[in-house]
Amino acid sequence: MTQAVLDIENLSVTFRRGGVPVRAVRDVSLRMAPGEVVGLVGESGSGKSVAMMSAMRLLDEKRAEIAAKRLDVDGRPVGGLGRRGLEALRGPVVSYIFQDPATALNPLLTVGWQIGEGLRRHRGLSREAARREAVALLAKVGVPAPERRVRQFPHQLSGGMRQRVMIAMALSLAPKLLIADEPTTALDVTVQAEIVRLVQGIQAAEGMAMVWVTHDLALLARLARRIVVMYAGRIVEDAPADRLYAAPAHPYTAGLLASTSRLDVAFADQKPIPGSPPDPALDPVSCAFAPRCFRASERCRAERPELLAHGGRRRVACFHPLAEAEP
Amino acid sequence: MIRAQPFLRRNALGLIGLTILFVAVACALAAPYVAPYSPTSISLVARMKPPAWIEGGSLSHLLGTDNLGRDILSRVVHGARISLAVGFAAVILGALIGSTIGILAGYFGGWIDSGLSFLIDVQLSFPFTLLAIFLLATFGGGFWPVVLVLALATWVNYARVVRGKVMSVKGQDFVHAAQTVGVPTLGILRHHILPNAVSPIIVVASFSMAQAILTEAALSFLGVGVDGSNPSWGTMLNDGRSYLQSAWWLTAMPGIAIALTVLGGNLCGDWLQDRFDPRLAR
Amino acid sequence: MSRYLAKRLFMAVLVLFGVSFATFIVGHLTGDPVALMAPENAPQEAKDELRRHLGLDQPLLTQYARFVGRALTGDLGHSFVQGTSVAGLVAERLPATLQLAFAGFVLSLLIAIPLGIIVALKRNTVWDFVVTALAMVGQSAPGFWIGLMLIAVFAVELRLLPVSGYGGFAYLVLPAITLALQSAARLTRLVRASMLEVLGADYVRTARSKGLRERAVLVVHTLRNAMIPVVTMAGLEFAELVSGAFITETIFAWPGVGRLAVTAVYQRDFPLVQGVVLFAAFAFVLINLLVDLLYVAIDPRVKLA
Amino acid sequence: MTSMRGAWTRRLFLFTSLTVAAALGAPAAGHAQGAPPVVIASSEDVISLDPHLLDSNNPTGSVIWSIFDSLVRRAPDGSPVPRLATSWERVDDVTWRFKLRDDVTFTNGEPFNAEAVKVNFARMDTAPFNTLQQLHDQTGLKEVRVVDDYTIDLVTEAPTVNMLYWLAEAFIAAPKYITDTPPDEAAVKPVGSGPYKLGSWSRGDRLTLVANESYWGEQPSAKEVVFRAIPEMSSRINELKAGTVDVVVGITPDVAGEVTSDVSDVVMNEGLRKMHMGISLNGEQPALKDPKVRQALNHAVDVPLMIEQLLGGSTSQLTSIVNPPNNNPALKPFAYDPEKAKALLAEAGFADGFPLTIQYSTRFAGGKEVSEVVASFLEPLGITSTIEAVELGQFRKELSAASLKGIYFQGWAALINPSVELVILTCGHVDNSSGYCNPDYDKLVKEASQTLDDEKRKALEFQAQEIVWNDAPWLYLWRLPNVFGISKRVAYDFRADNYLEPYLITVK
Repeated sequence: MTQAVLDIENLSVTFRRGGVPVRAVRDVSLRMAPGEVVGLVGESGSGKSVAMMSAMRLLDEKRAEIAAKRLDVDGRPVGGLGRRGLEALRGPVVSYIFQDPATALNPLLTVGWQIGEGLRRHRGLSREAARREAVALLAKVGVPAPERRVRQFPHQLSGGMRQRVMIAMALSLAPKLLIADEPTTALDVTVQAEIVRLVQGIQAAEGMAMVWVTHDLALLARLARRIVVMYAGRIVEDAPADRLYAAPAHPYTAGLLASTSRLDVAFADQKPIPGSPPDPALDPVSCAFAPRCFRASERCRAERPELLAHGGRRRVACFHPLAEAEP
Repeated sequence: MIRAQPFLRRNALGLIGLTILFVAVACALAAPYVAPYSPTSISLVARMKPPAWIEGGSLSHLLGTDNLGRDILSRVVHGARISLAVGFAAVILGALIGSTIGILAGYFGGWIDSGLSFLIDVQLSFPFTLLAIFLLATFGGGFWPVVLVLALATWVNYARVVRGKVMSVKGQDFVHAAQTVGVPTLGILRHHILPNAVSPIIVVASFSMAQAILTEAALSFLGVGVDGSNPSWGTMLNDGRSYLQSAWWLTAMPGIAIALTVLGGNLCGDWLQDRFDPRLAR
Repeated sequence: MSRYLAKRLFMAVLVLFGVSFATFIVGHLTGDPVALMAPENAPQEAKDELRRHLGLDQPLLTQYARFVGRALTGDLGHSFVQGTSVAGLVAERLPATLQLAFAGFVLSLLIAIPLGIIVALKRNTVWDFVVTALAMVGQSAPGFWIGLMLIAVFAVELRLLPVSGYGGFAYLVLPAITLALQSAARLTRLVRASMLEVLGADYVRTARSKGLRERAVLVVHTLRNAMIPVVTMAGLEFAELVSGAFITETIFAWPGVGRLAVTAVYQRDFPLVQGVVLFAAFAFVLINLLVDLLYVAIDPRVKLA
Repeated sequence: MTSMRGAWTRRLFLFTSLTVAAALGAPAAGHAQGAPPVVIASSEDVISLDPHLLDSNNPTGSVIWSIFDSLVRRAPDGSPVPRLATSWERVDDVTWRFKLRDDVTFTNGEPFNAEAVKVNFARMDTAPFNTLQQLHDQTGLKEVRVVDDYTIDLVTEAPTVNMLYWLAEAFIAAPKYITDTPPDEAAVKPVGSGPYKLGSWSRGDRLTLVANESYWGEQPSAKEVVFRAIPEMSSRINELKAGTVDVVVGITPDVAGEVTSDVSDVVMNEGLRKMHMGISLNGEQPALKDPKVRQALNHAVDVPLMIEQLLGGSTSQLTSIVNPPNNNPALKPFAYDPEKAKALLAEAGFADGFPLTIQYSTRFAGGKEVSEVVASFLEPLGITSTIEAVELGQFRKELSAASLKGIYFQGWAALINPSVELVILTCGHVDNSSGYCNPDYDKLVKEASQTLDDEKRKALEFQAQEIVWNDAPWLYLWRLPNVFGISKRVAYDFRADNYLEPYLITVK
């Protein structure tokens, strides 16, 4: 088996706030092969961003406690890396596209500077060379007049433009793994589609592995081959995209699909999932989804289902899966 | 998402501040019952007695006596009345003036806003201490003049914060809705705009309270403070300043009272600011 | 850019007019300078003649118009009490005031910025708690108390520094510290708060995600952004130091504009009071203009404003 | 002025170029070689060096007194001593003749002579100088006649006993210089003939005097004298203790104990200003019209205790409204006797007391304490006091209008001149702020001021003193004590009127 680009085993992230621990990510295990594209889905607060950020150790570790049996990126145990090691990892090996380009870009620096910074740090480029490279990258992500744009500041660009800058920044060092954290939620619908196409095209061309974090299942349909669903800090289902769409195994996934705006489903038929996600400060021994689940049994309320193989390439954490296991 | 400081500690500081202010207010209200002596009863033969724990002091005057033989504890307790009254009165008056101007400027905009903003600019360019001395030296000190001057100095803070808040609220849907269904302007101001401006006003008020007490002390130092039969802490501080080296307790006791109360006000201000709106400009 | 500046300048001039008018009115509606200037037993005719001599018998608006007209040529009139030109008196005191204000300001920045940054980086540690508490207390203690205490300890007990007066470096130390401590207390808290806000900003995380060195993250992506509110506040602090060091100047017998102003107020020396207030307002407006310019230099977003 | 402006613009330039080192390294005040200068610290700045704008005894008066000469010097006991005039006589009732020194030149080389006196006296009688210079008003001077170069006659409208007194404060500047120089410049560059000339003056900070080598009299012991303005009293005392100041003026008696140290001593003397609580006869409390009530007030307050406790025993009670040595020795202070006070009040029909407002201004230190203590003494009589601080300008206005509310802390007439001291309490006098009016008294005072025979005049004055003392328009307190600090390295005999004469300071 080839070396995994991302290998997480039993990752837990706990925030401490005024003495009450909040477990944002619980016991998450995920392994990604090079070049693989994974869609990570869940409601906000489900721990998907936190899990991805901990893979890069971007969380404020004064407040976040990270525990994992294994947390490897490209074969390097991230948990044991010192400051130097982390700096070497971030950028060339794994990079991150943040959700809101309006706040994720430094307002006081030109976009050229911000794109070129990583190149200068990791490739030792001169200021001038970095600028030229930034122009090329901007051109690659479809920014018109890149020569002029590199000298501009974030506030002089439109939202879509800024997100392209973020993407150019993330791509600048040709990472092996790209984490795109809801890169389109802050954008207009028309721009969203362009950005999705852009990232998709680049991924296809460069062949890096990619995690696309979103709460929008529909969006992932044409992006990801594999979809991982998280709920209340845990992975509840992990399945190939075609099979998940065709026959969701976990009731929550089914609920998500039903509530998703799909062009082929009439508005009236879209059903929101009743209830709301549990308080992350609580640590139930039961299935966290049980209170909202129409299939929940006594067992669900007394015991927590493990994430287990459910047929060949599928994992589900449910005592009463909807879809039968396939070979 | 995640707060900058642990929840408990933030509240702890606020609670400390509230406790200090509460004790000060309680002292002020219950002064005649708390104070062992009258704050003005003079005994020329018992002058400059040090606090009880210093050699020469006695338990009958816990914090010692002043240059006219008056009991300092009693004076500090009674002083809370004047100092806090100055603080509260200045805060209320300043808040009234400032909020009104802020609301008018923010809500109506246009030339009213320009005019009032200009007034704010002029006021801000005035060296405040000089203005205060100037007014008080010309019209004479006393309780109300000092309150008036302090209010004059602080209204700008309210006006600026309230104006900003009102401008942001004004654009929101429920205000438009109220306007379209014909709610009169005064009603909109009272029921929709004012409630939203309350939290910034309270934050500014607690900082202003602290500032007012401190400024009153400074004005007393310059000889233009509140001066009457009953002492304010600032007056006591000023009266005792010639004895700084021979009888430090004359200034230390009111000084500590001022510092603590101001600390209380500032802690509350910080706390409220965190709670209401972390980004609210000071 | 030039339009922005022109607008600011226009506002500044307008504000100065407002200030001068307000001072003028307040000053003239109250009290009779002649009653204070003449000795207790001067005869009435002499007082009337003095009033005429000083132009105080003219209508208010005439007096104001004359004042503005002269002020535009740099002539702020003559001090009633000292008999010499107000501009000259203010100019004479200006070096001492600027020297003290500048020393206090630099000292305050030297304390507040590093301390605020360190405390922000070490937040929620003992250091943070101690420094924040000290700053709180520093902000709560009356300034003259601090000044008198410094004199008692360093000048009288230890005899390390002169008690008061104006002279070489040694004379500057205590008053500058007195001024700096209070302003530093306020600024430290502001720097800390601002640093914390910026450290939690998304773009700092972005910078880290690029694998930048921690020092680069701090220097390039944090400090400059955190300094924006500090610049405004520091500008106000400096203006306050220039125009508001009355108490410190009094305690330390520092021959600055602040003391000149206080004396002038007590003596009802209208032209001098007017001159000093105008000077202070001018300094304030000027410093704020400089702050605006500084903004343009550090914050590219301001150019659009 | 221009050179000064140049200096500050240069300094300003240093600042704007942001050279911190240059800004902090401003040069220390230079010292002459030899003995260090004698440093005198006062609370106030020197205001003006125009000899005719003298408005306070110290420090402005002390400096002008050092740079300029007058015809007559006022000795500490008030008696006249020759200065620029060598002798004087009365030619007739309204003419005084003065013989002048013929060996005096001003520091700019101009000679001193009768014409110089005439020029200076003429200048004093014009605005703005005539509000501060009282020679003409107080003496009725109407003509200055030059007899010859060194003889001059002063002619007054009516006979006056005050000529020599006021001449002591009529200073003579170089006549041509003072006439030709704009007042602005004359006020900063004085030219006189006194024992010192101006060295340098940095306003608000320090003024340096250096000995005038061509002075006609004896050379002073202190070759260089520095007047420093240090507004904060504790700072002045601290400087003295630190050895950086030699003479401190303006210390309140209650901290006198803090002045003594291994390098400094405290000197106290009884001043001349007669401190009292003025009793406003026409104020809001009609009870005060009754002399019995006013006497009761005087009996109710334990003045000796106040002097002992508040003033450290540094002064003594008033025994008359006229300063020694001209007081009527038969008069005795009202004894502290609360019972008698009560009885007097009852006699006047106020057995239950009345409300009273006590006012004070910032003019005299301790006004607040004194008011508070007096109030506490009046309380047992049923007199309930409200204490009010009044802003100085307002206070003075109300003094002139005799419109203060009840009783008020005030001090009058820091001088030794019975005629001036008595006239203050005549009907309608501008300084008669209690509104006291007794025609018998007025008659005696007027008669005395026109009586040239010393013995007869004294008898009339004694009579007047007795009347007013028992009518008690004041609650009599004490003579304002002067407290000075002096370093052990110099010696000086302080005057009661607060003038300092640096040329009489001896450096040990």
